[in-house]
Amino acid sequence: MNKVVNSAEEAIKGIESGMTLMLGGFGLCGIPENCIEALTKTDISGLTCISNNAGVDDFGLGLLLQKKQIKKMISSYVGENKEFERQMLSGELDVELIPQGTLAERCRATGAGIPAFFTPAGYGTEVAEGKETREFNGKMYVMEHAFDAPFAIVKAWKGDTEGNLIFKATARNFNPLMAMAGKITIAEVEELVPAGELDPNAIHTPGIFVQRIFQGEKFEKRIEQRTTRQA
Amino acid sequence: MNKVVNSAEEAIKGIESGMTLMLGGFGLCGIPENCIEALTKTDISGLTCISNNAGVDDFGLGLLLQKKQIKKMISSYVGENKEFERQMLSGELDVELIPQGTLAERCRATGAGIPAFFTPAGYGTEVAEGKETREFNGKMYVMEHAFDAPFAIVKAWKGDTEGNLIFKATARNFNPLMAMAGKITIAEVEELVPAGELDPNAIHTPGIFVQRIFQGEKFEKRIEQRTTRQA
Amino acid sequence: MALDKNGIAKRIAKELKDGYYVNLGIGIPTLVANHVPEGMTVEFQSENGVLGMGPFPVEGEEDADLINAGKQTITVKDGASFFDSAMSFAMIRGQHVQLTVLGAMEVSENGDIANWKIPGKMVKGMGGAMDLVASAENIIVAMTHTNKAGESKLLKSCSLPLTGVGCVKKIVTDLAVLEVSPDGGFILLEVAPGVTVEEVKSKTEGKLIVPDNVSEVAL
Amino acid sequence: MALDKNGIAKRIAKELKDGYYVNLGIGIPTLVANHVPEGMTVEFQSENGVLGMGPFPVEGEEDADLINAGKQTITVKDGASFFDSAMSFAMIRGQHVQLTVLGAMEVSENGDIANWKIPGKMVKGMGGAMDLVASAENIIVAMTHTNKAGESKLLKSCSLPLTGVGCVKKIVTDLAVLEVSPDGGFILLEVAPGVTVEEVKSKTEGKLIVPDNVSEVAL
Repeated sequence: MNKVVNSAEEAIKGIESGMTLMLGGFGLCGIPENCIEALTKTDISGLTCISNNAGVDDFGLGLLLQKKQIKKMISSYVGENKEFERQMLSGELDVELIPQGTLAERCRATGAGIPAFFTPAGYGTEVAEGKETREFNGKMYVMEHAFDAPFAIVKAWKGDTEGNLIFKATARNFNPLMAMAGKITIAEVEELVPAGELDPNAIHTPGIFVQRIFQGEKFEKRIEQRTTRQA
Repeated sequence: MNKVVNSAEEAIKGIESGMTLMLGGFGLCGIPENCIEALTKTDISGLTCISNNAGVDDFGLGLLLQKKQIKKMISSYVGENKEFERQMLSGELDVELIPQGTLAERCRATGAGIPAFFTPAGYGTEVAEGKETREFNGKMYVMEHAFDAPFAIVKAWKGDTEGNLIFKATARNFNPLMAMAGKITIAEVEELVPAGELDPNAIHTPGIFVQRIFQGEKFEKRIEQRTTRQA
Repeated sequence: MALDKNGIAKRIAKELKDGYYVNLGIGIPTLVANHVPEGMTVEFQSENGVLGMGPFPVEGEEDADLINAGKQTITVKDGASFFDSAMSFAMIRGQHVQLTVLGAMEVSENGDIANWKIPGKMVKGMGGAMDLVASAENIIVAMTHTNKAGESKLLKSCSLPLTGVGCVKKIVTDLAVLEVSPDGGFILLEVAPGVTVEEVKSKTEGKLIVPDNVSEVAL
Repeated sequence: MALDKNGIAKRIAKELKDGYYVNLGIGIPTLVANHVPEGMTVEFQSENGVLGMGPFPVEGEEDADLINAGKQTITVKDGASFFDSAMSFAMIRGQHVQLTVLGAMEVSENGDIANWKIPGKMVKGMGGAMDLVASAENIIVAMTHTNKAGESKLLKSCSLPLTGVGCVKKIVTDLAVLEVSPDGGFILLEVAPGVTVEEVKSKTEGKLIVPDNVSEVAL
């Protein structure tokens, strides 16, 4: 059983117009750059993307928005993105906003075989409209469901040929959760090593969750808000 | 803020008769030996212990059973333990059996502020009796709740003065979940190091979940089923 | 000649597919690991938190911190990983583990399974069995066809407290290989060498469906 | 003289306690980190997955893989840890983070908060705000007392879509420090230097409860 594919192009095989994709990353941190670029080179469209953010105009998911390949975004914060704003206001793009913790927990639940759970987030707000609410120990909670995503695309720092992944610093974010959730999970990594080189005790995502893996050709790793102090 | 305590005796301060404790470990693997021993030296009794197993006659929770300090066990498998069996059959000891995955998820839910979730485990069996059941996508699920435990006691391989923990191999098991769940979490570690010595990327339990930490005096780490092959 | 424990394990091993992640229960199921076909890669998961189990350690190399769910000392292969119990059962409930093999005391013709409790006897607990049977898409039961008293373990309905409902897909016994029909009933697929369809019929209390051709178990 | 942004942050810093784990929202709340009292250890959590944040990096040491929830480059202190988003919100929902400081557009006299959406304007999303306000036991709002049009932001009931209900415990504005009464109403605790109770009253639309002695904010 070989999980290693040769390129981003090969990794995204099977993704079709109209599908729902999960994409890891927080802002531009830890996003699967190579697979996103490969998707822009296809004529796949009508995608529903579950991703905490929507990239910026000329990077990340912004690139797919530019090419009008996305019909719906499911995110917690869509940030600064002119083309996104234009498409949303014109009604070309559908947007579903979800509290960030609920988004994370729903991704985990999807991968963990938990169809629904209760969270306090959004109770009493429009996020809870139409949803079941319930009191536990004197506090009100909203019932939230798992997602259903045929593909998840994640980005890791190191990976091995068994699909085991290690993320770096805050580039971890949603990646391990989405890796659990995809029926087919694609991992692009900065460094791909043979099985046995990674410490089994330090694996963030066990290989069982990853179906395809490759070393990305290049990683720009753009910084969104470069903030420094005086030395 | 100093989380470091000097001994198991100091670590278990505040634990009182009648309380509910969570104790990490699977079989005799990864159990908080030092705190268990310290508890045997107190006259604390009537404890409810949430622990996947119940130790053996002369080690682990078996030691507390010998001293009749436990009134109820909440476990998934109670194994081979004569004194346990005697107390249970005589009605001295109350036992609640929970599917192992449900036990793990309930521990996590406790720490994660999730009051309830749905799992397929136990549907149609006596485990689901009296519980809410529901269909999601054509499959039946049982609603399970979070626990409420004032104290959790876990055992880790390495820990630092901030309470960050790293577990070794399968001695991880329930420990990180129970660490999340305790209102006060006590961690006994094989090696206690200053903050900064552990790789922030390799922490299994972030220090926020640990209120008290100490280096255990000794770890016997008994093997329950020594199984070998011919060299 | 009825299959012995190793024969049952060997027959179940033929159900493995390259790349499968598999959870093996205690007892006969554990033996399946010894019969993985040449050239096939199968990863074994143990619900206490390990993926990529290798053989038992040689004497002197046992590690108290490295055990399987049967509490036996183990080793791991290259590419293994360790994780906590919630992650482990996420793999199981989320159907990332593709095959579960476990023993049973009783199986009913609609796929119910009982393997954790005998009323009146000391109950040790269900461990991870209820999670495994409620979650796996593909469950194979490995057991003897009859109990020590000679009574059938393949029943119309289970007499013992259930572990899970309608979940067993296939059963490999010392006498036969059977599939649970979606409409109820045990479909006889194969008989052990020297075992007759009549013998299986006589030892199966539940509805037995005998197709036109029933082949012999080939190991 | 009304408090400036740093004054508000400095006043909020007085609410910190040794050993607290704190989540600071974007804007004024971020400044609180600059005013941790001497000798006190406070750990800052950012919901994108880091505990133990340090100061911003010096130029040339920015790491694209190391940011806070505001997407700013950061550093970490000794004893820091990284984790995924589910773990991060487990800390928040599970009330392990002891204090949350965030901005608001409106707060109502029963502790409702609105800070994520203005109908008719581009909506960027709630990010982690709904999880934070629904979870934290201890929420302090840092904001100006009135909006740019001079209208009160402390209302009988919020006019904007809510972020959370009945969750705000304390409010520190440029003019005053107020507590939300469990029975409803803003209890005036302190006024900024040179600010009169009358001014606060005139700029508070919601019910203002003025105790006998209202002290002056001391920084």
